[in-house]
Amino acid sequence: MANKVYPDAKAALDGIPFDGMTVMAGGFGLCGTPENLITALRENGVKDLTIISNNCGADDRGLWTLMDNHQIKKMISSYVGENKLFESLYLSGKLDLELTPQGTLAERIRAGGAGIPAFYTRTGVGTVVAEGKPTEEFDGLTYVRESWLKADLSIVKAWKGDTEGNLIYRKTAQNFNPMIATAGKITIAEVEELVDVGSLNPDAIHTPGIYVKRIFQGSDYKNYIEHRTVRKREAV
Amino acid sequence: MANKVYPDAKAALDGIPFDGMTVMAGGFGLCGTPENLITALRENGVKDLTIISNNCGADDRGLWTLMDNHQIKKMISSYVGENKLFESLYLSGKLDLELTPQGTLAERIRAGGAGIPAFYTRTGVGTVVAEGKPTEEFDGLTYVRESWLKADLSIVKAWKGDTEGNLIYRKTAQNFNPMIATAGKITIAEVEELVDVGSLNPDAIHTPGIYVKRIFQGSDYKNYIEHRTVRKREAV
Amino acid sequence: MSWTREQMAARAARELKNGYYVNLGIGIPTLVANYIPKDMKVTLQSENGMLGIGPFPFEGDEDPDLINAGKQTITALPSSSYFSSAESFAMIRGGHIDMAVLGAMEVSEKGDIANWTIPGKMVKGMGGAMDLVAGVKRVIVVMEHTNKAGHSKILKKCDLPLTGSGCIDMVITDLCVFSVDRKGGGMRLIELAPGVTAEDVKAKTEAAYTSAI
Amino acid sequence: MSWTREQMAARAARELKNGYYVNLGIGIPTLVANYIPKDMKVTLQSENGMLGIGPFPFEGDEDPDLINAGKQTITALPSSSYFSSAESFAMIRGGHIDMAVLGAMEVSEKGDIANWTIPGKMVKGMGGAMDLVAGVKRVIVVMEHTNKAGHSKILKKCDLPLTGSGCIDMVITDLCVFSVDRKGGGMRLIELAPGVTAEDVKAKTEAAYTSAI
Repeated sequence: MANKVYPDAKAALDGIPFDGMTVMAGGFGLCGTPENLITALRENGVKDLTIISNNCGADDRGLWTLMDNHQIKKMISSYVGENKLFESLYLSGKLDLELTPQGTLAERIRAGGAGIPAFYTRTGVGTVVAEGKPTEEFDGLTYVRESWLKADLSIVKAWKGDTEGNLIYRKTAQNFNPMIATAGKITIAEVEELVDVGSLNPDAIHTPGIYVKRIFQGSDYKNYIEHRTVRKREAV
Repeated sequence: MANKVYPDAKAALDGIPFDGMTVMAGGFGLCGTPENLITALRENGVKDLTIISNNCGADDRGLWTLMDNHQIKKMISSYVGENKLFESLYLSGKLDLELTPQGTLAERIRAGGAGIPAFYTRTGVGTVVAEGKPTEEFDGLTYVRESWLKADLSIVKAWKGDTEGNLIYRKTAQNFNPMIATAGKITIAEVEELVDVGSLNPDAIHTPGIYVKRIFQGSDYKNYIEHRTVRKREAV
Repeated sequence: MSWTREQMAARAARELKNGYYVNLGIGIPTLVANYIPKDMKVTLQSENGMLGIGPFPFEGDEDPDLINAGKQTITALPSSSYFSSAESFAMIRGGHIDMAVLGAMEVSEKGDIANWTIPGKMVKGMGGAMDLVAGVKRVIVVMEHTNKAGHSKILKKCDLPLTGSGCIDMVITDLCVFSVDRKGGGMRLIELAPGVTAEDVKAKTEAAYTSAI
Repeated sequence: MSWTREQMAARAARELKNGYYVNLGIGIPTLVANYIPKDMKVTLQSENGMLGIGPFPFEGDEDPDLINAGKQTITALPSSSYFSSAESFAMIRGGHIDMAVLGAMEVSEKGDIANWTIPGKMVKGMGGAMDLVAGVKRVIVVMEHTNKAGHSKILKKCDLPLTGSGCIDMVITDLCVFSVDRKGGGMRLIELAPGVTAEDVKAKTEAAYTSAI
């Protein structure tokens, strides 16, 4: 029970997936996504998934591959643009979509992990986002109430992790991963490098091991770049 | 304007204190408290303060010295035990006290910094803490609504900080400091070591510089221990 | 005959399970750490912002930046991590801590607990106690069965202001162990200290309870 | 005559102040970074979790773990810090960002903005736009004055679904600059692009506004 380390994504998923489950996945676009776990979920074939993730991958990559394999019933996201498959499935009624502002999405997930069923925010007041939700004035301004998000399974990707499940993310690959790690009934982390306890700086751990039930060292990371933008060396 | 670095606590406080202001102070007991800034506030003599801090120092130390100097009108804290001066001032009606559970206090301060005027929690339901506050059921359980806390001035203590105001705390001296840094109209940080930008690991920064308006390297840290508890070497 | 403080702590330790994350209160609960079976992995949380509490430091090794929620100097373990109070209580409130062991002044047959104040007598504050009893998955109370005046601390209804309502799962006293069904199912006597009889418990307990003995 | 995209970006840059923390949207707003005065300290925030955006990387130096909110590869500065999306939007929602420069499809004389969806035509999502307009202290819109059909994008009331209501402070178009009193005080024409007349603006603007020219 106390051993959290698994050999790979397939082993780490063992016994967990069920049709109709809710899965949260870390990542911003294709940056910091749990690539190995997404591939394993595709191979597992689990169906009717509700996926909570800021985006839904990109052509041929990431969560897009689950959508392409007809495994996703509903997405809760802030941005699904530049994704033709998504658009065609959504417009033909084969895919449900709940759009939520990016900051509200991040906070709803944090709230799910932190035992906060609802909170108030200015974001979305006066827009379709606030329709049907309670609003209230505080200090003369109107705020809308948003509710927590939780999942049956959370999948995250970190840079380094230790055998206790302590995680450190790298640069902007951190994004939604820390909150998502807290909001799943079961959280599985894949890491680029699995290290022994004592290897990580305890002041610099982003996700304490308590949140991580299973961990494995991933392999064959593609780390795709969506918009390669550079300046020329001679320009300097 | 863009230079955040000040020579000492007195200079960093210049122009900020006013009678009746609300001040948030980091620290848990005497661990991780802004010692230099508390001393400078005492020397400044500013009166009728509302202080938001988990505790109120200890005999002769920390915020206790402001209380002893009759500068505090009200405390918002989770625990003020083992503090005879506090007890006598409170019982004689010379000091106001708003007790709030420690986790609710931490979250209310975070909410103040994060633009969240209110949130729901299970903590305190069915107790005096929930009296007079709205309650509501979510998923069959009752939750109480708590509101944000903000301050005119936040004072925090970090281990290392750079000239941009990026802060790193050490071990359990982190405690309330990161949230408090976000919830003041003006936040002043004192650090044990002030370093150049580029010296801190950008993945390990606890408080991004945006929250810190003024920073200085403190001096003469006492780092008091309240309960020195040890085991004997020969016991091993 | 009855259990000593050490024996009560040892009894509470028997509720631990491999892999548990646990928060121990001040007093007898702190002693529970001494009774964690050697082959069991239990991680202790300190609500001031740490997972993985180690033993007390050797003399001279005290670090003012490393204390527990009782403000005692402690040490870290290789697996330890530090975090803010907001993160610490997100962990507690969010139900991520498996078990808390706490002291109490009174408990009720409904699973209520009072352990933070005596009106008119004490100005201290609840610290993290209300968050712990509201958020932790399983709450074990360890306390003396009766107060100094000999009156039962296990009541039909608490007299003192509550720390939490319907939130405890077990009470371990010097005399016995009660399980509590916090969803309104009441208390059940499940174990007696050596030499203590069911009649002894009955005489010293105000609360109603069923018995499995 | 009117302002080019670059000139509009340069005009927006004149709203910057020393020490500002700023979020720049995609499109013309991104160009504002090129017009920050050399002697001014402005820190750029990226809502995916970074403070202190540097220039685009040299060819071959791209890091997949280092992107901006437009998913472009970027670089860091010595003063940079990284944090989670929850922390990033706490920063935005909590009013800690001094200024945001954003594009728009429509704005209204009440300070409303619509820039995230065209019903029946586009399934994209609002990303962080609703959070930015609701939370940032000062919101500057930079956009063409009219749409491709030549119709005013500065309206009495937005036709498209709103991104935020009463939340913008300035509109910079290819023709002119309006200040907006988001507390209900309406729009005021404060500047014309070279060669553009007040009558040109009048003819191409549906919204009511006062003029300071």
